[in-house]
Amino acid sequence: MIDKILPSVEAALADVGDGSTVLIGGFGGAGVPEELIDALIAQGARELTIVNNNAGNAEFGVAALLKAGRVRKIVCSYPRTADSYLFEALYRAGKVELELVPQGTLSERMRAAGAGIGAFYTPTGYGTDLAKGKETRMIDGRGHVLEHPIRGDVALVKAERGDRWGNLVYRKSARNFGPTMASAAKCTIAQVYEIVELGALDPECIVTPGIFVTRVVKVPRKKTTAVPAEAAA
Amino acid sequence: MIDKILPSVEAALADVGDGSTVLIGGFGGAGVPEELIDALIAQGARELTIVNNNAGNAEFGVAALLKAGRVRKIVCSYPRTADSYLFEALYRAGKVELELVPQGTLSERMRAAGAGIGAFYTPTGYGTDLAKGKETRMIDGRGHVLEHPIRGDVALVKAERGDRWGNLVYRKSARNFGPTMASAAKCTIAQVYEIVELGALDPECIVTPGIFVTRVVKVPRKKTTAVPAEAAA
Amino acid sequence: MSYAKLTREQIAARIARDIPEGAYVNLGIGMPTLVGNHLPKDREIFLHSENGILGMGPAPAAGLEDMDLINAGKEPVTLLTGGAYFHHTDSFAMMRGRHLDIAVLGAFQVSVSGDLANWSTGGDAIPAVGGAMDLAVGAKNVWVMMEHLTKTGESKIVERCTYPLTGIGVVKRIYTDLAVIDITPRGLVASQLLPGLTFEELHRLTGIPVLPSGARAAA
Amino acid sequence: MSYAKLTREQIAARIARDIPEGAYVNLGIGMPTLVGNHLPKDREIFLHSENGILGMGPAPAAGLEDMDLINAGKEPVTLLTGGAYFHHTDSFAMMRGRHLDIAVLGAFQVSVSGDLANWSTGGDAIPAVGGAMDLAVGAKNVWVMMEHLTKTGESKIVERCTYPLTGIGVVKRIYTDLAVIDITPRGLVASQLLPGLTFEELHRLTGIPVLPSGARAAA
Repeated sequence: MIDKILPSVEAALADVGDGSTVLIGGFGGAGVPEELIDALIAQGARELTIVNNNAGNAEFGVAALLKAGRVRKIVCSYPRTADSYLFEALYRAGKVELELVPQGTLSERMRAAGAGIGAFYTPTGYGTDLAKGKETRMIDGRGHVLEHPIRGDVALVKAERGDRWGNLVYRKSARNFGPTMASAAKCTIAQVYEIVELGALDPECIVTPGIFVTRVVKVPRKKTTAVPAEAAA
Repeated sequence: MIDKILPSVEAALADVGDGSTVLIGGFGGAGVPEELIDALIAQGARELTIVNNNAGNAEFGVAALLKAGRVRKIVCSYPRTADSYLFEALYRAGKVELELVPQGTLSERMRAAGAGIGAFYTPTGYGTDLAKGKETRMIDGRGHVLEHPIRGDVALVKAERGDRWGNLVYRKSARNFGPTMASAAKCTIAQVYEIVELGALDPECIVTPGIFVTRVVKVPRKKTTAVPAEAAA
Repeated sequence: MSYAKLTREQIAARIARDIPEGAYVNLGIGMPTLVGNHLPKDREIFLHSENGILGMGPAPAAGLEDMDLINAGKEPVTLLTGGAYFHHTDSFAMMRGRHLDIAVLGAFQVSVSGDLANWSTGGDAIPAVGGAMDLAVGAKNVWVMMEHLTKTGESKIVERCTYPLTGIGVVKRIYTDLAVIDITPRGLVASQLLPGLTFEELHRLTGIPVLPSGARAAA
Repeated sequence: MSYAKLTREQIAARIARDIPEGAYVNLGIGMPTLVGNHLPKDREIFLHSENGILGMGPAPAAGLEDMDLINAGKEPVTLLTGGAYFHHTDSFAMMRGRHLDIAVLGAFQVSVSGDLANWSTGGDAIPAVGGAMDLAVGAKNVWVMMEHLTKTGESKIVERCTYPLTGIGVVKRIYTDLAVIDITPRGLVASQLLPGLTFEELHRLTGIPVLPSGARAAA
């Protein structure tokens, strides 16, 4: 019998190695796998490359990883928020590297990793500073930039419900990067609020089929923390 | 008030022009928009390029379009089935052009059209006859073929249920090419068995959001015709 | 002659009036999100949010916020009856794939040829782009909403952007606190000037020739 | 010495025995679909079908066929409890993206270096490829199921494929009616030879050196 459910976030993250690339879901306060991030901090892996839409707010989540000195590089679209002071200080001190990627390209590069696409041409960013040094090509009279996959060693995603085969469904806009990141990593770990019996998820409505999920761990439900509206983008 | 529902398949197809590229959903007997195809034949548009997984079985569907002499070119992955004699005769007589595309590349090229990707590198087909004349590139030591989008002027898809905003859900493996084709055409026409009130489709489970759908038309429910098992692939 | 500049809400109301029924629209983040408050109640307009929402509704009543349902600016929103959720990659496919009719974006500068600079003022600030570049190249019509002049009185409509670009030749129309300006092959074309504001004055403030709407190009 | 070649069902049973619990597997079309009938009941194995099914179950009872639920060969199937549906592009993303552990495919020819020819015999036939090329490059392990010899007695395992290729260097293992043959850097390695079939005879029939499993390469 296949059972991907692990008893704790600690058990789920036990084998994350130094130097790993970790894809972390979430956009604003929605879909952030907070318990998995906390467990990653406790677990101790160092020299991580973190792929996330942002670079951490205040002192929790990705910011706490930064504060703990575990992050070598951040790949994200929007590192500057009202309370991204931890990232800003480390970046200015040259202690963390930044790869800035347009948000859609960030998501599409992970999708390419999951879908076995070697590289793709996108019009996004053509002629801008973010395309500097990248190969370009005119296609149908329009400038395009060549972009390559972003693969994760580990993906940490937050879903609403999961089953022992790893099937997942999400809740509202908390879905965001989860399904794509799940497809793009060697080891995908999902935290869920509910573990349900096989068959309880409608096969027409499963968003992430279990093939993309390595481990599922249940965390206690809590009210999602609001991020200040000024922490925009 | 936005109402994408049209009263008949005839009304839905009235403006299909000669020389159009028409994406037609379906795989085997599942997801074939039979009523829309029949209406396209009645409508009379000529010199069509048809994009479909197959090239028609027996004398219905795409085969009937072929028989009526409306097809200039077929783009598909599997034109040879047990009863694809109409296509075979026309192809051998030089009366219809064939572009053979690996099935995943066929789907991905339409996805690229819908997603605004200018071109992509895929390992599929590298080193084979189907990559002849195509640009190739080694990426991470692996051969890749450069593939370009397939855009439709019109897409004909079969869904199970739809609403007046064009939101669609499908049934089981009848989903197949529908969602991708819907995203890849200028005008997407969906036939459904049921039209439901706005809000009746669960927003977590809508497969094709209305933004990809131009027109919805209800057709009478009928038992899906079985295709002989020998008509494989 | 004197004139009162439009408030942000007034600019937003102008933009809202110009959005036709059935349009698929993204309102970016910041100032353009005000447009949502002014959409005519008798038109069905589909708001898209980059984080996976189509058919986004207004802010919820106080106490009914759901932090799993937020907009691109991370503020709580609602879903209209008939709306749908999807994942980020599908959401940006909608954007990049030219399925949105209109994107309304803020800007630091817009050039006469429609170049957009709205993501970085260069210099020492931490760079951050979000979905700006995807919207800039993706929407069928990119409209900019901004004040006409900087705080120090310089025109934000320029011959050539000096700030880092977001996209090249992408902007079709600019709504400012002074006028509505279309970017056309024959140059800037202005309409809806504030009462009391002359074309001459608008030209002077902009520093670039501005044609009246409906005027013909010189032979 | 005499030996009875394995039937197709016997080959299928061998393959089924080698599929570990938890594997994600695609059985292609035609002969390899027989493997599905032999999967051990005490192992959970996930069958994928290119047309958007994961967790595919066996054929339905007569009279319960649902033509909206078919496999890649267009035959009616069922869905296991816990299975899922998705669209074609997502399905082929699973294939191309190396998420399948095993694909079992038929073949006209396989070369010593793992080249696969299974989609066209060339000549005058209408060409048709389906999902063969996607599976060939996508699955982590491509296993071929075929008769060892053609009807005219020629080996289908060859130095170089003469039929059009499906993929280059993709096949890891071949299950034939005579033996199981692994494609390794040191050449073909055979095991599970039919009782009564010697390595010498297998070598003679194949026309290419075949090493016994566990044998060492010459210095």
